[in-house]
Amino acid sequence: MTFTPEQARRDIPILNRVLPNGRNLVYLDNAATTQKPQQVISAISNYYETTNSNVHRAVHTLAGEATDAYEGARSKIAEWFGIGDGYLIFTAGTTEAINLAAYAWGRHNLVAGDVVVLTEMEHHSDIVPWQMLAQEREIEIRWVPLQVETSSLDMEVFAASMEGAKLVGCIHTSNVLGVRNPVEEVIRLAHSAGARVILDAAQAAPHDRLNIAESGADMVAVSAHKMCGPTGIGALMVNAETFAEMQPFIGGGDMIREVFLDHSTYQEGVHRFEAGTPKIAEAIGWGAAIDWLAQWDIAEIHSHALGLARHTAAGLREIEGMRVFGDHGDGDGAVVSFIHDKLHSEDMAHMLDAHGIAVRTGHHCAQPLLRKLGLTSTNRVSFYLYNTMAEADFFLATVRDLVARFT
Amino acid sequence: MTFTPEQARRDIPILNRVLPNGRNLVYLDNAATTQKPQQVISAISNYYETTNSNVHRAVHTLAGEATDAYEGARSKIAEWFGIGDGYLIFTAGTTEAINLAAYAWGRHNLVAGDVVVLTEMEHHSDIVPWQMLAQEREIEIRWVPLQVETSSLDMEVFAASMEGAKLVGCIHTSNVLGVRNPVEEVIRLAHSAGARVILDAAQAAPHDRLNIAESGADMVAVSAHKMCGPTGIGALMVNAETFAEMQPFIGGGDMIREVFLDHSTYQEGVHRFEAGTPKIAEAIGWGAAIDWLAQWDIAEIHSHALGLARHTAAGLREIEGMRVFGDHGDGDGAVVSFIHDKLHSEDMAHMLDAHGIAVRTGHHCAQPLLRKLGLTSTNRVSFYLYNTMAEADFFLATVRDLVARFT
Amino acid sequence: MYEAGSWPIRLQQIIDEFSGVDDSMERIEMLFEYAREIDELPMSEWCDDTKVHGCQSEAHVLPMQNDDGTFHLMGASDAKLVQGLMAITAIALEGLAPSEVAIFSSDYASEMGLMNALTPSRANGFRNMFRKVVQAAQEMGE
Amino acid sequence: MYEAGSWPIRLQQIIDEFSGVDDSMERIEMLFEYAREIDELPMSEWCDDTKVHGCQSEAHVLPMQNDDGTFHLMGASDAKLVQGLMAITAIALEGLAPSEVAIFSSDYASEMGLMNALTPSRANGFRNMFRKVVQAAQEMGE
Ligand SMILES: Cc1ncc(COP(=O)(O)O)c(C=O)c1O
Ligand SMILES: Cc1ncc(COP(=O)(O)O)c(C=O)c1O
Repeated sequence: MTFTPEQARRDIPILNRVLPNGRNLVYLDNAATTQKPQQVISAISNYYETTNSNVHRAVHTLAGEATDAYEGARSKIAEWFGIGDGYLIFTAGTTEAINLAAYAWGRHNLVAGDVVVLTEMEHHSDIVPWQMLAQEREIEIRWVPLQVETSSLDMEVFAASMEGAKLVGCIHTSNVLGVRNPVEEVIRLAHSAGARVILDAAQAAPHDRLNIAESGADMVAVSAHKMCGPTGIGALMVNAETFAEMQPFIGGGDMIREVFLDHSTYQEGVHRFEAGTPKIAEAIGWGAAIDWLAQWDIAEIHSHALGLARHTAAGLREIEGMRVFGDHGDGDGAVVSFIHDKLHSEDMAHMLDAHGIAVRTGHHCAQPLLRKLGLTSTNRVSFYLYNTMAEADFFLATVRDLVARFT
Repeated sequence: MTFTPEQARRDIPILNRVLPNGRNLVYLDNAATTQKPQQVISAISNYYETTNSNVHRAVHTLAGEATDAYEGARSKIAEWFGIGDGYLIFTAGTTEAINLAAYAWGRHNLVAGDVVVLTEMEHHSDIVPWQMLAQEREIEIRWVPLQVETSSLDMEVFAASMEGAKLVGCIHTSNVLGVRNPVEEVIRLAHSAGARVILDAAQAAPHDRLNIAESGADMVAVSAHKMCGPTGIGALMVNAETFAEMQPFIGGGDMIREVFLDHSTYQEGVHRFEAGTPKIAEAIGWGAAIDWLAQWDIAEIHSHALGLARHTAAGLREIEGMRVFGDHGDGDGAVVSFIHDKLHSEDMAHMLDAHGIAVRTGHHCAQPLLRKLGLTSTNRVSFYLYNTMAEADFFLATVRDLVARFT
Repeated sequence: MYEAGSWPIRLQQIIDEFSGVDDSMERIEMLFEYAREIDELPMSEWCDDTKVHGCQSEAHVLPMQNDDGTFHLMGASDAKLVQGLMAITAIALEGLAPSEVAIFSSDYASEMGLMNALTPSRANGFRNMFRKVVQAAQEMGE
Repeated sequence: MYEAGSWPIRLQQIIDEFSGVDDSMERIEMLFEYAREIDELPMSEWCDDTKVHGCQSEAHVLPMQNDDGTFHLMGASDAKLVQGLMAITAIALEGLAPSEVAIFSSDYASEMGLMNALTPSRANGFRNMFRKVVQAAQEMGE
């Protein structure tokens, strides 16, 4: 089906929302979370209205149906991202996925003196779990610098940092700058140094099917809610070699084979890492989101959203006193961070909100990156498939007007 | 409002389900997971249709509304269970809640040689996390025996085990036997020995508001899906002293105060333990479940369900060759485990399913308990507010008929 | 190769028999009937080697060869349903060359409509049982 | 005690003024106007002691006493909206006895409809600012 944003909009109830201040919602905070089509909402309702049951262990019809729906969602999502369903572990989101990597892989494969390489572009989710581990274990964290002028990683320092590295954590696409990092090069360099790679693909997954097996990435973390799926679910996808090196993290029902008083034995496969009643409705909702997105070519979705970002960045750059980040190359995210030198980001955000426009403001969970830019806060607009050129233009006109009136 | 099961049923769409085999659904697997009223399903849909946004950090209307809804749900749930909302940490469920206790409290307060006391009645969720910790740290686990004849814990051994104990993990109400343990006595004995207590209240919470602050329990774990709430959410509720002893577990956005390259500082309060985008729709759905249950007196709900369990247990006991567990005293759960000496539990479950009756079969994630009973599997029926005497009678008639025909 | 469309005659008859029945209770009873037809492995011979893992029930199989070298399956379970499925498997494979068993398709169970009548853990148990049998047949061939 | 129904006259006027306005843009502009009315704390005096934590903006307050011992608040923020709220707070508290400030209710912000106009993190910042001011007033009394 040829992609048009109007068609996508029609499926999303919240986009008709009139806010309490009488304004129509203009939702430009998609990098924080995306809106949900009726198809996803109905998949969840439907599950609860017709199929709800605990999964895996019971001998009754509902349990069988619920298990099929849940495991079917896993297969669908894994296939979408190009990895076997035996290697997709459901988590609560990207954050828990990276923590799973740090606990289940990191704590069983990294020892004192080992080196973890991270970049200054990382989201807190890909910093704090490794800091916690580093503190516990006296692991060295090396930082690949962000080059502010080009909004890019210093790949020379990256290459030089590989000496002795055991793990590289890299944000696939920056949630602040929109920059897509050269992950192919990152993986190549890391692997030739014998290091494993974890990609934070929270911002990439909504725009790119990732082809995980082909990419060679060892671990990839994603969140459903950033790609029109429900809250409360995400995944860590892991290749076979890394999977074999992981040890149980969360203990409890469903992940065990046998429990004795003095020891237990564990399941093989993904269930080893999924203890307790799973995120059943959430997985099914995520599967429905994939079905919905799969109606179109993801490349068309991406180029539409990126087009809006480019248009917006260009428009913002024409405003005096405005600093705009990122250069929105072909693979980059549809995210535009900006800051006006006379209008504080919070004032800007409140005034945009008074016009119905939802943007994000603050450090975007990337304080080291912001610090490198010499800032504590930016405004950020981020686009997705259901945003339109008219919305981008309304946003630009509003910003121009506010700057004119208040500076 | 006076409680009647008919009224509760009217709100629950799935109870009208006709199964593929043409039978009406008779859902008696409530200890595994409960069914959802329209009010809960709509609260989730509504959230996605009108309010969906990421919470806590943004300066726009939706973010404010979503945060209010999410944090409002936390307050409501905390109030329901009789604890301050500053002490309710959202998790994915009971299993993750107990793991949070083991990681955030256990790993920072227990050292080699310390003693953890558990009971033979525990669910795997309250066994495996402590075994994993014990293995890591050379911690001693002491087991309080189940007395099979009386379906009760040996409280003399319990008292004797307190010497040197640092933590007691106890299942509040057994998911296999229905037995409610003397948790007041457990807490009293543990506290006088200086040990903290964690209660696995997964089965108690659907029937009892728990009065956590009053009870004196240090940590209490519950799951939303067992009390008409959605999948993917639960909580660990913690008293102030224990809370102060906990250290961060999952690292990432939202739980930090400041992130530097070489270290980070953390938030105070519950957010310290909730990294990443939270389970927003799930919390709101759980809040709606509490509102729905709160229409009635929880004691009436419990006594209705327990009445069905007693009736069923009595009926089953009249069948020759049937072994029935638990004695269904006043505070006990509405759970009846049974096993026929000539009809294998799996055959029984399949034949009941052929009549539309959903029961659970297996080890119920409590292998040590089953082993103590000398079994590998039982059948289990479990009742909740929307079950009726007619369903219990249909179940009994079916079992009688099957036993007559196939033994 | 034995697979959908080219099953042994006796198995095809059983498939047809099951396909003709809609009532789930009736299908269960039919399985119970078949359960009697297996060459039952006495409980005294149940051991770790014969055990099928991943079943809720105790299930044991002993794949062997008849005097003429053809395949024969003994088995038993404390759950009749499981034993019924085993029995149908035994009938299907009886008298085939081990090399034929080694590449026998397991699809007959779903074709009989048993896989969705069965729960996932049961289906899992069936798959483990079938894999054990096929593996034994492969080893006979070696 | 100053609380809903018994606010200082000048504060009551401000509350009425805000309550009369529906348009959110207009309310923001009013806050911007008030921002100018504060006794502005020069940036050179911003320090850890004056800093209000939990704001996205830099916000600083310096609670002090006039010559007659009554309360006075200096403050500033790089966000005008925050400074506007501070200014209204300063007006509300100006000339009160520190002991009166120490038990002043923070409810005026919600009564003005500012708390829901504000985002949670902003509301949080407001609460932290107010708490800092009240605490200082308590210490003055000691
Ligand atoms: C007593 C008990 N504890 C713990 C659990 C685990 O709960 P969940 O699967 O929601 O994590 C259950 C339910 O399966 C239970 O019945
Ligand atoms: C790049 C990046 N990584 C990680 C995350 C964390 O994802 P979640 O909050 O869903 O765990 C986000 C989103 O906030 C993100 O943008």
